[in-house]
Amino acid sequence: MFELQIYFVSALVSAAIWTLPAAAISLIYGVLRYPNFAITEFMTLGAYLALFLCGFSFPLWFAAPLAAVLTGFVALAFDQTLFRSVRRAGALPPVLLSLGLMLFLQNAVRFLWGNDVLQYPIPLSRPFVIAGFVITPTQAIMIVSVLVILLLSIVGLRMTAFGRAVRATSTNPELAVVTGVRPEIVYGGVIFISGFLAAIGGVALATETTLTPLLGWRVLIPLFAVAILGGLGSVIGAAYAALLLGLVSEFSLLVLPATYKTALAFLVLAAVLLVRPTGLIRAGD
Amino acid sequence: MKRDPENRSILGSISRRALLAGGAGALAAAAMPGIGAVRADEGEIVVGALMPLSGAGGSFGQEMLASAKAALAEINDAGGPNGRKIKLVEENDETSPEAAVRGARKLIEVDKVTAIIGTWASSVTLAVAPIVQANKLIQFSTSGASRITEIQKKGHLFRTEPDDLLFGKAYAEYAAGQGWKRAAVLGLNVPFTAMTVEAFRQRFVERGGKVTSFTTYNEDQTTFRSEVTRAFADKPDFIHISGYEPDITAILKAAYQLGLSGRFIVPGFAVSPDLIKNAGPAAEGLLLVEEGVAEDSPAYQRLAKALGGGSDHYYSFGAQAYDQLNLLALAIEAAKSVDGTVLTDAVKKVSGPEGTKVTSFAEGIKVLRQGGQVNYEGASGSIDFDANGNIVKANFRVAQVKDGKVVPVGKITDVVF
Amino acid sequence: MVAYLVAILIFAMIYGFVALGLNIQWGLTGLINLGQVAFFAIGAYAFALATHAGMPLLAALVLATLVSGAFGGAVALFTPRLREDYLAIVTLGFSEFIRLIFLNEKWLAGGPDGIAAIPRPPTIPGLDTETSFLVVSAALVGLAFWFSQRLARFPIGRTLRAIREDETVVASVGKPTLAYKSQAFILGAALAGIGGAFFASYLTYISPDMFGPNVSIYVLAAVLLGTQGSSLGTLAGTAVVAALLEGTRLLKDYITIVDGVQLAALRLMALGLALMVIVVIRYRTTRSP
Amino acid sequence: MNAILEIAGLNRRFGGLQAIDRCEFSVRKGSITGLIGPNGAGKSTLFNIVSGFLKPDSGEVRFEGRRIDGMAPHAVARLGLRRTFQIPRELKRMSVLENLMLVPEGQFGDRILSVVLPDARVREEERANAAAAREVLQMVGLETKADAPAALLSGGQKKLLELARCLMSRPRLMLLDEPTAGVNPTLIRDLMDVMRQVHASGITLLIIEHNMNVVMELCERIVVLDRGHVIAAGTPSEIQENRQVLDAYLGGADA
Amino acid sequence: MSAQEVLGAGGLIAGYGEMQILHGVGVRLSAGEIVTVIGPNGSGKSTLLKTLVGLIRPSAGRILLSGQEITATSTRDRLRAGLGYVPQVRNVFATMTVEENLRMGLFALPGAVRERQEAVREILPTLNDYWSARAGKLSGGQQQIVALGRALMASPKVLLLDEPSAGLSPKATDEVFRHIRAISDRQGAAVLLVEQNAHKALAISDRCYVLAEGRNRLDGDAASIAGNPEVGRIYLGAGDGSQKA
Repeated sequence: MFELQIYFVSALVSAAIWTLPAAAISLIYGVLRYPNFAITEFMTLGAYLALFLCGFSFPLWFAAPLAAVLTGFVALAFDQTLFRSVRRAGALPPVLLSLGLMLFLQNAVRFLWGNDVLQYPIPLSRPFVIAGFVITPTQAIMIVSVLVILLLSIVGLRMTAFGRAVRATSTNPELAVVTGVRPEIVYGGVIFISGFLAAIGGVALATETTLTPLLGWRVLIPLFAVAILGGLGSVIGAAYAALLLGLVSEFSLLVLPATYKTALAFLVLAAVLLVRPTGLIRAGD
Repeated sequence: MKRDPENRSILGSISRRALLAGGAGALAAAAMPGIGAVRADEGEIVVGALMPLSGAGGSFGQEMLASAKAALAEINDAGGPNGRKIKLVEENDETSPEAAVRGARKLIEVDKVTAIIGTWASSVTLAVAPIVQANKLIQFSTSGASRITEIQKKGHLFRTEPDDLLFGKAYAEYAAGQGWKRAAVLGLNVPFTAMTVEAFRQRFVERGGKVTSFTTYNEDQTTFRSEVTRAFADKPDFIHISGYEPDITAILKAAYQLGLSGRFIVPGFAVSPDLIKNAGPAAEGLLLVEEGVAEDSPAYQRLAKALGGGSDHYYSFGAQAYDQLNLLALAIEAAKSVDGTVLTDAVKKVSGPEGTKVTSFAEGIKVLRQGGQVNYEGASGSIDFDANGNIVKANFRVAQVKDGKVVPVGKITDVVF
Repeated sequence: MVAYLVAILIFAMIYGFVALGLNIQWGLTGLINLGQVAFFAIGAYAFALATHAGMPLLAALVLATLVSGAFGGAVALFTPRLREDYLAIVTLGFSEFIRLIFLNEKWLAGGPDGIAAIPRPPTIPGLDTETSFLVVSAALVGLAFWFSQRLARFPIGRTLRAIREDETVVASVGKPTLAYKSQAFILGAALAGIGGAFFASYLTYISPDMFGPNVSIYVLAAVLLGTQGSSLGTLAGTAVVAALLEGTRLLKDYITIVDGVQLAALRLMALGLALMVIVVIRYRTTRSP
Repeated sequence: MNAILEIAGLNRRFGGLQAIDRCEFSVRKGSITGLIGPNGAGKSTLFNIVSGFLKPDSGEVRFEGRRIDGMAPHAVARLGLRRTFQIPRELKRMSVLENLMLVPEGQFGDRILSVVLPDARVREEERANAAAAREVLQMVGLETKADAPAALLSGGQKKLLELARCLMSRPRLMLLDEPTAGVNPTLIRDLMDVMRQVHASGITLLIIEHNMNVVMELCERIVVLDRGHVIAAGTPSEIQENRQVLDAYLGGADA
Repeated sequence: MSAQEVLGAGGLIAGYGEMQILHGVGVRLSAGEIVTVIGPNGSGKSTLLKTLVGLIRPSAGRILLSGQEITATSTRDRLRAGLGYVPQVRNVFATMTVEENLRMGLFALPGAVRERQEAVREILPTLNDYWSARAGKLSGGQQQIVALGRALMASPKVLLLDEPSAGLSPKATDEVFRHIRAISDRQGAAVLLVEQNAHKALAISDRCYVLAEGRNRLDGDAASIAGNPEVGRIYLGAGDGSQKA
């Protein structure tokens, strides 16, 4: 049926948008052991930086990764100046810092770009229809890009020395130290990558919608639901969970009003935390 | 960043100058409260312009402020009501009720305003009105929500914007006139939608139409694909979207990207040049129903000239703000008072329908000083208020986006409750 | 000018209730709650709905307190075993959940319309409405402060502080920790509810978009600023935050190089930065894990 | 035998590890009983089960004849069975005196209602509790530290505070988890004196201890645990003579 | 003797925060030998290993590795200098495969991973049975062997093992000890073994130290310590045991 196929593609699009930022939350949680609420603001920042770079007539496919790298550096700068000094003080101080950072970044974007609704200079295009699945070229490119970055992240975590250091620190930090892993390098790297991934997610979200200073905040709850559902610390888990939540929230439209999508995400989040805090999907990396 | 540079320079310079002027005034008032208070009685009459200079109504707020200033210049050039100049103090309500309430308090308490003009979003008007009423001031508003009538207690609140019910009926009248029978509705979850849509449905059914689906949505959704699919599912003759610019833009894009084509009718206040640019081909053919202005009236032509726009600009909210300040000034002149309760009656009197037709403050005071009664016919229309401070009947204009331009395609006149 | 100062003080009083509440939960008992705005909103809506249903103001205030307290108790009962970081996520999510309920359920709370024409307490003879409201709210904040102070100094406060230090020890000396934690959460939520009722009454209008996460962050900053755990410090912190938020609004008339939106953004940037700096100062030298 | 604590057929598994394995023994009322065994024998797990912090998979724990397995920790404590922790869990930001004044049960001021009532009753109660707390501090030799934050105590003093907190409630059975671990030798003598004094006041003691000199000197009866199972029980000299016990420690013959 | 000495430490005073555990402990290790450290609970055995590998900084004392002072160097530098360490618990990367666990053994050092993996698989052939499995899914004994393999990857001169038999069944313990012996024989690494399981450990050891209350109490040939009744007294207390000496 036509309608179901639309829902399916919507779920895929939502999943593609959520996957990378949720993976960033997951990575930070896995390695640094705190939920970072500022990830959504790195999405916003990344999206606006990409727009800024588009202003120099860079095409979006070039501006987006560049903006993501810049966002990674911004994230790293805050980590090294503020978060680093509370590294050994448990989960609460970095959580509070991330809240402060959320407020700061959201309003920095507002200060620099205003409250107006903006969008990327990409022309609208008519969709492809393949076997009843309707998808626009932009969405297709977005989904493929996210998949490529996801695969690169997973391969990077598996195949590179840094990736192994990240996984080692995530699964057993004490042992990682006695095998010669330098934790600060892992922390800094993870923060940079998380900033990068969040920014790509932000650009993806902004291509699908528009740019506003609340761009990232609006997906905070779904992102945490995805990250927790996927078992905090797991990138593949986040990808599966994003798809699952995407399908659940799209198909929930058959029974629930659309306005409850976010509330549904919260219920999923709370239920998983209360019943099985390790997450439902544990891909184990 | 991506704002139209032309737009930016005009509005930017206006607001900057305004800020400087307003700033100097407030500085003086703050530094010398005693003198400020004296002035409020005998010197300038302070009027608050509470407008959405940012947020969803940002572009309209800028237009309204510039229009109010155009009226201000005319009024003060004519010597002002009762020979006193009017000082306009602007405050940004950020299109947010909370910011608006704070802004209103500041206007009332710090600036000691006589009246507040401008509030645009209905939620803002709903929030601000009780405070204004409690202080026995009068307020002019550009909001359509019918619920505003409910909180009207002492008639201190005047709306130059047609009520949502009229808006809803206007859509129905137009659609029925075109011979369309099946309508799907997408409604943003905000104050005006429920009323407009209900009024629309009622009138549309009366005229033999049928609403096939009504789907509400939130502004913060990431995609609108599912909602659009739902609306198109029943093959309607047209789809009415009741919302604001950001979500309507997103919905139009979603429909386009789903490969769907259809007729969309949307409120005019949601369509700015930004929408047309942002939605690009998806906005092509879009029908918009907007509160009409008296395009041929001298008042509107003066305003259009003052704002410097070409013929393709359509200043519907600007016209209202312009009329609001003129009505206020005339009322003060007529009442020889700045007391809110006295002014309430005076506003009703100077707005007509009885009395000599005037289209500007200057004309008005001439009549008034000769002891006559005036009927102000402004830039936005003939403006006659009912007991609830609502305009009695409204004119609407229907326009269509063609090749990226808004082209008038029809009029709906004298829509009544 | 004086009137405007009064307005700032009233906001300080309103946030004062909320911050004192958070101080009982977090400062005293160690239960992190990033969604205090939820109880603030519940109090505001309960008050507004009750008054619209014709309840006398005082009864509506009591009802608002009870309802928000009950929600606090429910949250505490559902989350007793959640670790600090998970509790942070759940409470933040809960506050957004509550906001969505108020936004979507038109039958309950008017949806995005919000609720207008919420009554204010009668004006004290001889005072203007604003000053009168300030006096009433200040008197109640005073009462809440007195309560908080005594709570902290009484044996029950000692038990709550002990839970903050080490819940296991408290259980080992025969005290039902869940009951105490729930009570702390209920008290904190109830105080936030009182703040909400005053907020609704003061603005005379409420709508869901007033209850975003920023409010939670403001009161977190206030509690942190005022050396977490002390009621007096919490109120002082609240005053600073209110001055920063509301007072800087006046700057708009003097600062002309940035427009209103930018100034509002700068204000909140400053608050975000201040929160981060306090956190770093407060936690920088603490013990290793 | 007049047993205050009886453990029968107790089992508890953690993942693949049978931490407590058909454990069975009892503690005589009025005794000082030692619980020893090599690392990982399950001693602390057993303490956690008895004090309610862990639930057993099967088996029974009876205190004064009443089943307590599966009860919540605070409920067990209220029956008069209290424990200390191996690593002192002092309430760091509270004074030593406050650490003790937390303990008394049924304090009127420990209810929210008291906060809004006249405080005469609470004052009186606090005076009495403070006096009781100072008495206990005197007994363990911490009276001069009453007003110091607990965080500032030395390692040995924190051990004394653990004891004091336990004593404060006048329990009938105290479980002491390694009371002398990490304490310097001179203070160990003081600690042993305190434990004797506590015992003399009529409190039954069950002690996990690695310092064998302490165990042998203090305890009248010793229970040896290995891999969660009781492998021996008897007087100190019987235990010292027991080849099986030494083998347990030295990982001798395969079981 | 001193020419062959690969690890020497003396006068170590160390602990956690204010709690001092080691009150002047020393050990010496020659190339190729297996030395066991035993002692009752709380005698400081694990603390000694952590101090040697640099996880705890001693407040006094010196540590020499192949004649080079390493007392103040980082753990990472000690690994590079030829120290290998296997902690007592949680000593594998549970979510990584056995292959990856071994790869982590060369993390801080240069070296051909494949060749070293081949070499280690030859010494510990049972690794082949679960080469691609996730370490967390293995039994305790298998995990212990993976941990040994990881430490072996760097061809350490000295291997520090903290209670490799902890939590293992007697059969698994035998298996692990057999592998430790093989490591020493085939790799030539000196092994410092901290054990509770004194009998079995001594059976594969050359020498033994007995610690008690953070001090050296006895040392000597493994065989002589195994037969020394003093050891029993150290474990089970003096009591009236002095008469039996």
